[in-house]
Amino acid sequence: MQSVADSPTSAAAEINRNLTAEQKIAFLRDMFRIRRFEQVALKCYNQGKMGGFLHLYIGQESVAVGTISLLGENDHVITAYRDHGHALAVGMSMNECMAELFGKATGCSKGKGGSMHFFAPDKNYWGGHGIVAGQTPLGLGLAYALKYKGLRGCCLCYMGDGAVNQGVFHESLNIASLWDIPVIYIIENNQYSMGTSLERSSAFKNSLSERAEGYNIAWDSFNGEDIYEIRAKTQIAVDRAHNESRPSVLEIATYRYYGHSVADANAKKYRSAQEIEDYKTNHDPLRIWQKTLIEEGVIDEATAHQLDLDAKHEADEAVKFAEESPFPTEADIFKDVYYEVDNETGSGKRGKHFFND
Amino acid sequence: MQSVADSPTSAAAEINRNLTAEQKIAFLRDMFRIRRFEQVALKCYNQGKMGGFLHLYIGQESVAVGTISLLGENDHVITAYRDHGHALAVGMSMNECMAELFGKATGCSKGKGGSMHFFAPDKNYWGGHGIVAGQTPLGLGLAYALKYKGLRGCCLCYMGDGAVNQGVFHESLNIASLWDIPVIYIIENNQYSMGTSLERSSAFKNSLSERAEGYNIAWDSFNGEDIYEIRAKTQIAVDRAHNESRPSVLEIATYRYYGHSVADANAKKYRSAQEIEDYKTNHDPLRIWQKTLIEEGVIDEATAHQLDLDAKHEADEAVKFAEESPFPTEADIFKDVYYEVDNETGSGKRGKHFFND
Amino acid sequence: MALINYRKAINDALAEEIMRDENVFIIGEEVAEYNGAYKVTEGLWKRFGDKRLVDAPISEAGFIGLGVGASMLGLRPVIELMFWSFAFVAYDQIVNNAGCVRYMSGGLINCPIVIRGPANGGTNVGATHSHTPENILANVPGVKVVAPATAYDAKGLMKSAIRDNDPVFVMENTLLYGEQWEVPEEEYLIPLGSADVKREGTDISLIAHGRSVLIALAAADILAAEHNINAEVVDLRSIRPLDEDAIVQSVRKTHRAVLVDENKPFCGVSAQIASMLQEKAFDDLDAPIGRVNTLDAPAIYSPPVEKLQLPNAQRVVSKALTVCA
Amino acid sequence: MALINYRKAINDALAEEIMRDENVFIIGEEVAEYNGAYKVTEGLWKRFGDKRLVDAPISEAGFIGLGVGASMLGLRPVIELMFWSFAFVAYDQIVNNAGCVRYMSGGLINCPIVIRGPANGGTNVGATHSHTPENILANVPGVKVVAPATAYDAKGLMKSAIRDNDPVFVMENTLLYGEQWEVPEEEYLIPLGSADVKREGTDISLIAHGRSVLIALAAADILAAEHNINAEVVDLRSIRPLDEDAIVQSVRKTHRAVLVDENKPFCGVSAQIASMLQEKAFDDLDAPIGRVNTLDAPAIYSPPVEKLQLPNAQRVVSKALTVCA
Ligand SMILES: Cc1ncc(C[n+]2csc(CCOP(=O)(O)OP(=O)(O)O)c2C)c(N)n1
Ligand SMILES: Cc1ncc(C[n+]2csc(CCOP(=O)(O)OP(=O)(O)O)c2C)c(N)n1
Ligand SMILES: [Mg+2]
Ligand SMILES: [Mg+2]
Repeated sequence: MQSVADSPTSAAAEINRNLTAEQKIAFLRDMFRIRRFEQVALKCYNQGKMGGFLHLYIGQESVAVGTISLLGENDHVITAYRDHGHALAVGMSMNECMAELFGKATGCSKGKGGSMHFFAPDKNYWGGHGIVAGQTPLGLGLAYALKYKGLRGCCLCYMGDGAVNQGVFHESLNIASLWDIPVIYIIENNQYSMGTSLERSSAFKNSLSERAEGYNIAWDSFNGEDIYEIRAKTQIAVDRAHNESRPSVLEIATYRYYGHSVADANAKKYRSAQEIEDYKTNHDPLRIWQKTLIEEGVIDEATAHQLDLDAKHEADEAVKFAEESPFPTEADIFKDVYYEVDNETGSGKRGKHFFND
Repeated sequence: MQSVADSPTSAAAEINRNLTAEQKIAFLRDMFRIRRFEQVALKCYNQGKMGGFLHLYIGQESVAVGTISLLGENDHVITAYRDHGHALAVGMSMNECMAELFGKATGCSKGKGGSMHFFAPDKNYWGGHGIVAGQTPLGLGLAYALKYKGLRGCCLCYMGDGAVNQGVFHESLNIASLWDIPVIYIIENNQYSMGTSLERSSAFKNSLSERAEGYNIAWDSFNGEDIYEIRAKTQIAVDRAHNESRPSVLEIATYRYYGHSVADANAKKYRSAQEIEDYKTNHDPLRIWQKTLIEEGVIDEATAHQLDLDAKHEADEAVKFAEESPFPTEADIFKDVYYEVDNETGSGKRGKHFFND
Repeated sequence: MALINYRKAINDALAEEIMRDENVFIIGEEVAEYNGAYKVTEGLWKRFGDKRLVDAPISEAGFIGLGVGASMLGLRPVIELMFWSFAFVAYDQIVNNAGCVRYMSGGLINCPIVIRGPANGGTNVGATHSHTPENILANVPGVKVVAPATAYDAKGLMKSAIRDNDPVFVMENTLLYGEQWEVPEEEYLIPLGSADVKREGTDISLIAHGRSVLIALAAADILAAEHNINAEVVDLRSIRPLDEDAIVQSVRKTHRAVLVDENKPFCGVSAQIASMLQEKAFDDLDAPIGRVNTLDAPAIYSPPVEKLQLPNAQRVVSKALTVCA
Repeated sequence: MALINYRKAINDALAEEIMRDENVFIIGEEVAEYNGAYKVTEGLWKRFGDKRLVDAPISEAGFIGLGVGASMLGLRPVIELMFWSFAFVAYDQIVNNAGCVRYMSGGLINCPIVIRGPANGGTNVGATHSHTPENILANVPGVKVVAPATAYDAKGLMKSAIRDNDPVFVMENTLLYGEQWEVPEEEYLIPLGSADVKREGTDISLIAHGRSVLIALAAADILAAEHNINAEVVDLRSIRPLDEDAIVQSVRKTHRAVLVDENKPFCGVSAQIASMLQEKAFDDLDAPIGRVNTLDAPAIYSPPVEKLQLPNAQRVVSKALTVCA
């Protein structure tokens, strides 16, 4: 893979030219926060402090941070189970996220969702979905609702390269185009779906995003290691959504450093150590962005390092918060099933809702 | 729509050049048989002699007859619920088909399937499927089995223009291309799915079949009113399947004269009387083929008329057969559910299979 | 009260809720310009236009998922399935997204979606088009399922369903669309979770939902006329939430029960009711609870034979006689 | 006899049937090169190659439909679902194509497909990944469903499933994959439709399937040790066909029953069994039948709380004590 980090065009794109130093530094901070959060979570996972899956986003940070940095009040986000990066990028706190991983009542989903199911509707963040591509029509629906309400907005709907082969994604593409829905599908192409390489799971000519062509949807395919590039290219899709209410499909090349999930015992079998090393050394989005900012004189080595330390500290504090938080109770099992029951409305009080006895 | 009936290229295609007069006449006979069978069935339906749906194929006869005429011993056919044409084209008798419509035990599916579910595995005909696009992975599987067994064959899998928007079709396309499966998807584009025009149900650039491009599958889109054209174009796909074990998507423009089903009260609301009339007058596949054969001197008006009369007579006889046949009994309800039960194997005799009491 | 049919009762409910709440809209195949495959939405597109009545491509998973997503942002989509049988191509969206999103988000997200359409056999459309998935859907905590048996109930339940803040699935019946009942002019709601005693009786409880209620009523007539048995008919109306009290109360009175239910028997709704009753009314039962279901095979096409396959009054009568013997 | 684990028992069954019949092959996500997400197919790709072990894209509806089509032409596909929960994106293919094609064709077409994979909660993977669809699948006449509780049963049932000429769905359990049992070296089959008394007893019947059998056994130990109650444990093994005789026979002996079942309660397998028992063993029952199910909410993530949500020995014991009171 060739580095595009110093592509002059995208740095010069209007959306990037107007960035303040503060904003640029915030992107670096956000990426450090994702990485440190996950590294700490991984440690805790290995100590047996959480259950289920833990799908790490490390290596892909620029995608969530770069794309989400473009969003405004009426723009929404939804993603799959590899959702920590997006959650932190939309502004969720490490505390609520870490506590969720620990299965605590203080978690963003009260310990009911776990790693795959982070949510923050108040931040326009709709999860966190475990069924591959299951979120793709939901993203369509969010964008549909924006249009229905007459709001100028869009929905970024993230998915993996393996997810393109679920039928519901295609149904969503057709509807998006047919009805002019402002949804932007972002395929985070990290080249593997579990242990299966892109080539072994998908048939295509030049790129996955090209499938959009058959639906008359605009598409693009580009490298995701550089935030400037991501912002420049994604902004075109956001404008298209805002101005023309038309969908887009963006395929962003990226890479995950860890296995599919922490439980992926084969993480190093289906791809070579060199391949992973090459990404870490030559294409790491944090390194690349830090280098850019240093070259631009926006930041110095020490300040960057301090951002990293702060992120690490925040993650450690989040662990403390999570550890000190209580678990949900057995009675909590039956909360959050039905709105009407939780809110003790007439509807919620009539008839039997739970069949335990 | 422009008529392609006298396109000289397809008549001259090798696959057509070698046709005997007998074969050409057989195509006409087969088309008459489909049309007469359905006209008679429609009459019986309106007399209340059958239940459920009746989706008429009239207007589309050339597609089934033309494409199926190309098939050999190891080539297979599967289609949707608009299945009478394909059934007769593969060589099923009118008797078993009419009896099935009447719900009789002598029907091809013993009265269990009805209009949407004609089957004749002995003729490589695998139905007749009521769920839109539900047959598309089955066709893939039939072709997969051919390849698995090392047989040189293919599966023609028919579907409607509305069916392209079911996700499973796309999953099937990806797998077909990825694994080099000799399946040929034939989209019979009659321009409507029930009361919805092509433009209101599907987003596309130039044609539906173009969606195949995203999967790196060869595709073609052509007019279906002329058997020569159908045979010439479809043969390319059959060769591709036989020689390269590669899939194809063919979109064949056609038209249905009746409503979506006989129950379609709106048949004349969502399209103009002129539109229907134009097809009947200028694009009717039977007329066009008959004219071609007369012009070629293969047949004369009188012989053609006799073929039509014969078809009508055969259909009338089939009604007699159906009327005289017995209904399944109540006990028959429980037959054909499980192979092992029907065949009274050890497996079929152990444990309770039916929970009526 | 005016006599109106089941179809019109639903149509009225939809129209009233569309007018009442700007967030209510209808999506489905052929619901708008075509007026609905079964004409349930007749006239609504003309009255309310493209925004409120939306014709969808044949992509049930896509448009149901769209509905779930839109409901998360506060809209109140009413999705028509041309047949509930087609839910199976959208099952993941229904169970996992509509059914679980509130829970997985710790209650942060609501999903006020309605999915409605016919779920019944008896029209000779074959195995794939004759499913009655109310049992398997009601298995899912997080969703609600209702099955109105009359025009009156259909209207009242539909309006409650649309106003409910949880996903509600309404099981209609093509064989009932043309049937008439008295329906008041003034607005009314029927709450979810309340059964209805459709006929008072003392000797046996016939417990049913959907069209089976009418079969139970017909059987009750025969039992009264020919066997001097005074049957009570309890219409569940709502499967989940379920009015267990009403069921148990009836059986406490009659001491006998036959459950009538178009589901295939294995784990049908009547299995759940029987299981519940034997536990909660064990000492009240003078005889085993009988069940009458669809005969246990895929739906046969053959018109006269499909009639035999479905529950019918004669089978209910026989079963009741056994239970009362 | 060698002690081998549940995973290996299935692996052996698959290997033996692949060798025995050239039409047997395995398709699923990560089943070949990756050795299976849960390593059930470990080593098989290396041994048998690309033709017999096929890695599929994430297209369950597509590759299950493919399997159904291939089976119609005489192949015997064994489809791995990484989780049975993912069946919901392929539900139409499973129910309508695998389940109905024989019937709709009047018996002209067979569908000897096996679909297998884990169907259980307890691993904190959340609501969408913890479904136990054996009840809703067994609702469908035309399909068969088995749920082995031990390595021995898993191997014998898997081999029967593959040789069966009807669609068979095998419900495995990720929590059992690593557990060991004695398994004979010589070939054996366990027929579908035969339950197994896993522990003889006289005072109460604990009836279960899958991992719940082990919970029932643990409960039986506690009942014996602490309450002087001698419980019989009946393992259904096969849900459809169902060995009703074995169940009824046990209850005729013990006069009491508790059903243990990881399904959500509404229309769970235990509802069907309770319903059947109250009808067939009405006079034999000295007390209402009790049920122990997963607590009725979507699967919670929180690890210690999910433990409480699933059936466990303590809940079985309490229920048994109530039933024996
Ligand atoms: C319908 C469904 N099938 C299978 C799975 C199991 N699964 C979870 S993630 C995954 C791989 C997805 O890969 P990709 O879409 O590339 O995303 P990535 O993990 O690389 O971010 C699979 C097979 C699932 N969750 N849902
Ligand atoms: C999954 C599913 N959804 C909806 C239907 C109802 N339905 C049957 S045919 C049809 C229209 C199909 O149109 P098209 O694919 O163009 O085929 P045509 O009828 O024109 O041959 C619809 C909506 C169905 N059978 N299955
Ligand atoms: Mg990937
Ligand atoms: Mg069409």
